[in-house]
Amino acid sequence: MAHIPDGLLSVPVLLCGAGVAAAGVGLGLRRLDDRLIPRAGILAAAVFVGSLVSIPVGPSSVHVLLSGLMGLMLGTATFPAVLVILLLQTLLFGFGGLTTLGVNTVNIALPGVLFALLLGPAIRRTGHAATRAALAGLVGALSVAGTGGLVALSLAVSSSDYTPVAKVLMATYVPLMIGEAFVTATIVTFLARVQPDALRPATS
Amino acid sequence: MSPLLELADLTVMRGGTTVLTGVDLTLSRGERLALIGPNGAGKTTLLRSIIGLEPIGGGRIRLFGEDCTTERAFRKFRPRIGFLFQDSDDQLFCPTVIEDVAFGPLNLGLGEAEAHRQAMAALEGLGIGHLAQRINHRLSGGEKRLVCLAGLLAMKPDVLMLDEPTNGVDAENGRRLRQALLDYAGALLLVSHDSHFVAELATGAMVVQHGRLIPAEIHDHAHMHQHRHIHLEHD
Amino acid sequence: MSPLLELADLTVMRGGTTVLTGVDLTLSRGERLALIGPNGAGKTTLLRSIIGLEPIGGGRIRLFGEDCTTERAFRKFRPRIGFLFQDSDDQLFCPTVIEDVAFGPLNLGLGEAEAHRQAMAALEGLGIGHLAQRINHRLSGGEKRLVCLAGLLAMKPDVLMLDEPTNGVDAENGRRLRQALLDYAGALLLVSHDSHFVAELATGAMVVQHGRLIPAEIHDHAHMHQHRHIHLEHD
Amino acid sequence: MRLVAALIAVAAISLLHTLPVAIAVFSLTAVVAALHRPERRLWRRLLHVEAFILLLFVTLPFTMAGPTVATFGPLHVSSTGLWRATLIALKVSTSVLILLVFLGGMEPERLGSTLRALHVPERLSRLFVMTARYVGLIRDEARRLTETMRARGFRPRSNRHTWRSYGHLLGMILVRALERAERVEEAMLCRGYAGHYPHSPLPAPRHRDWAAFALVSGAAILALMVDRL
Ligand SMILES: Nc1ncnc2c1ncn2[C@@H]1O[C@H](COP(=O)(O)OP(=O)(O)OP(=O)(O)O)[C@@H](O)[C@H]1O
Ligand SMILES: Nc1ncnc2c1ncn2[C@@H]1O[C@H](COP(=O)(O)OP(=O)(O)OP(=O)(O)O)[C@@H](O)[C@H]1O
Ligand SMILES: [Mg+2]
Ligand SMILES: [Mg+2]
Repeated sequence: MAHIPDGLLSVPVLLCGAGVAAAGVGLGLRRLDDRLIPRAGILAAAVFVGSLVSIPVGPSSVHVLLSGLMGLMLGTATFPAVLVILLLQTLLFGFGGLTTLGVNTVNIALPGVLFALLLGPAIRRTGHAATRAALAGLVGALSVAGTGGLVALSLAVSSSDYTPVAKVLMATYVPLMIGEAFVTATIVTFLARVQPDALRPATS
Repeated sequence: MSPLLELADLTVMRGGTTVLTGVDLTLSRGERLALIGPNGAGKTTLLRSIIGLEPIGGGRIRLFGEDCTTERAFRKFRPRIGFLFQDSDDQLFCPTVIEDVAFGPLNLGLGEAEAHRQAMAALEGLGIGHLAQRINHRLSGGEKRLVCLAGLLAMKPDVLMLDEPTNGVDAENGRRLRQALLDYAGALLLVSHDSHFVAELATGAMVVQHGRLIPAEIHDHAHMHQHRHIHLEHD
Repeated sequence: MSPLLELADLTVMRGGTTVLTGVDLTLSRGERLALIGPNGAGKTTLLRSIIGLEPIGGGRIRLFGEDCTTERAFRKFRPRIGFLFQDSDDQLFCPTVIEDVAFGPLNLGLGEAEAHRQAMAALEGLGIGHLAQRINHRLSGGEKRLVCLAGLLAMKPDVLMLDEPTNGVDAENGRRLRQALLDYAGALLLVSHDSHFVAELATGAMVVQHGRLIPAEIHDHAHMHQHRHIHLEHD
Repeated sequence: MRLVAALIAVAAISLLHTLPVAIAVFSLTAVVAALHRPERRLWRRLLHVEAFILLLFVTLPFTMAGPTVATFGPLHVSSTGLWRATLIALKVSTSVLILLVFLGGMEPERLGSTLRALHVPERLSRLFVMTARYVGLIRDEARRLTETMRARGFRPRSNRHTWRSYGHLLGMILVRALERAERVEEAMLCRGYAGHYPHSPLPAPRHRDWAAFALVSGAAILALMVDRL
């Protein structure tokens, strides 16, 4: 439920989201030179597909967001990549919305980019598999938590009536965090074994 | 003994359109049946529908003497049918060869150790025990093909369905593949564009064309042949 | 006239290790040279190194009579060398067929209309004009192969380098492919495991094996052949 | 074209404040949707979005201050809350329906030139085209990978073997995507790509498209005006 549909948020929040998203996308695009576009595009496609796989956690199942992983692999190019993914999801499935595109982009991309910036260097440097997995799991969990927080914030700022909803929403993010942490950890471990270069951001 | 596989008046669908109609087919232990026909005729789609991966539009599928209509019914029999996908990369998803080959036995409920033993046995049976620790996606095309097949054989299936097993495989690996299939005791359903491979291996053939499955015959005959051969200069 | 392609004492690398050493090879207009050899021998790697996609470990590459050592030098000649990748899906990166085939001519600086005309001509030359508006990833394997080739031919290259062009292609499409290549006037460098395709097409052959490139000869001879044929029952 | 019309309509709807107008707009859209593509899939997607709204319905009426219409023990259902929840539900559903009707039938593969026509930055539209091109392909690959898992007796449960297998699956999807990215870039280089993308022109909108565009945007703006009166 990271995608806020059209019709919920207030105009200032929408505009603010769009503004921040435009800044992020602009930053990402500036550092994404022409030769890196295929890589970013195909990775975005892969993440899009990955997020469609539903994974059982306890009695329910979750879809992973992979925003932390994108932050690790794409750096700031995560912003345009997330924007493109969201637009495709809207076109293909009617998830999310058009007016909320900006807000949703920020909510999903920003935490991923930030936590990857913070913990990425340590993940790349460590030679110890368990440490790497733990850190990667942390990036995944924190990114999802960040997204949950931002979604709740966007709702609460839009209208104080939404505040209780936002609180309930935060609770639903707990299983998501667990799933995301575990999956991000395994994927990073997999990449470190099979293709360590993949963990370096595409922006040069 | 009833046939392992029986299709009656099957209508095969792909992406919402009808690809084949009126398909009748039986396969019994020891048979090696080839399916041939042009690109896009529906060979792959037919194999996929047999194990319930494509919805069917009508007719009957019997596996091991039981009618299969629900996902649950197919699920029961899938581990007994080894299906080689047209593209090896669709089939290898674990990081290393041995993990991938052991995946099936683990799903059958075997313990780690026993699953690995069985996986090694399958690899060695195909003469590729030395690949066990390699990383899947850095294998060459032919090696990938053999690893996929080992993954199937490790589950000791009663039926093998192979979709273009010789694609990108060199002459030597092709020979090894053929020998492994000749040694295989179950029933074999084979899709291939390699007419020589088919001719040497198959006990029978069917042609998939214009939305139909047509029985074909394999004849032996000797004749004069204008032939070009490639020789190493230093042979 | 100097050869279009000339390799002298080349050392070919892949992923940091040496794959081939002492490679000598020349290719002139009108020649159709086949590279054969086992899986993993280094055929694909050799083709890639010729147009500067893999770093080389030593030796010389001359394209169109000019020594190439820098990315800039290779870049100048790449549009004149059509390279068919082993996997079609790596090569069809535009959404629709016509966009993909027109991509090369557009890069050559042709106008929109002229590029499209040239693309359509290439498609029709291979008998697949009807595919122009189709979406690439929904084509069948054989169709993809032909579309890739059309994308190369639309650039009117002086040299074609084809990596396993017949993979997954049926007999009929294979014939069309062969005819297109026989009609092609430039020089052809062909990698294939399909010995019959090679025998019918190539004017010369080299074997890649044990890290070396060894010249081979193609002989014509007639002989008695025990043959098995597949017949439709209702023929 | 359709994209812009949908955006205008959706933006107008998210500004609506009064219930009657929202009801009218929703009914109109629902009728159009039903006429347009009476597919089960469409309604299923709508249901998916309703989960969000359900959450609102469960909480809003109880937490908003206002005249009480019903009492469950300590909880009071306020009419303002109920009112708000209904309004939001209608707005959200209408937007989703509009998106599905307008954009549902679009093939993203064919959308690149539209984006360029809208003056989306060059690099962004290229990124979109690239992603759209490979989503279909990678989705098929991923589907076949999960099918092999099933064909080899895999059954998802909540255990380590399952999670590790899914981790491998997702990792493999990514690794293959990366490798593909590398070779695609090479393939582009081989065909004279020098960092500048050649374009094909957008087919000019037909009269019908213009008419539909005017109709939809007009209706949306009209609804907004009635709403504010
Ligand atoms: N993903 C898809 N969606 C819709 N139609 C498809 C899809 N894949 C294949 N088809 C169509 O289904 C038909 C049968 O395809 P199928 O892959 O079974 O052919 P095939 O006989 O295996 O061909 P090949 O020899 O090229 O492998 C073809 O007409 C093809 O265009
Ligand atoms: N991505 C890679 N990283 C490192 N080594 C690789 C990679 N891909 C291939 N190799 C190795 O390089 C060598 C040559 O591979 P290459 O693909 O050139 O073989 P090939 O002759 O084309 O084989 P095939 O007939 O299977 O296509 C092989 O030993 C292979 O294991
Ligand atoms: Mg097939
Ligand atoms: Mg090769």
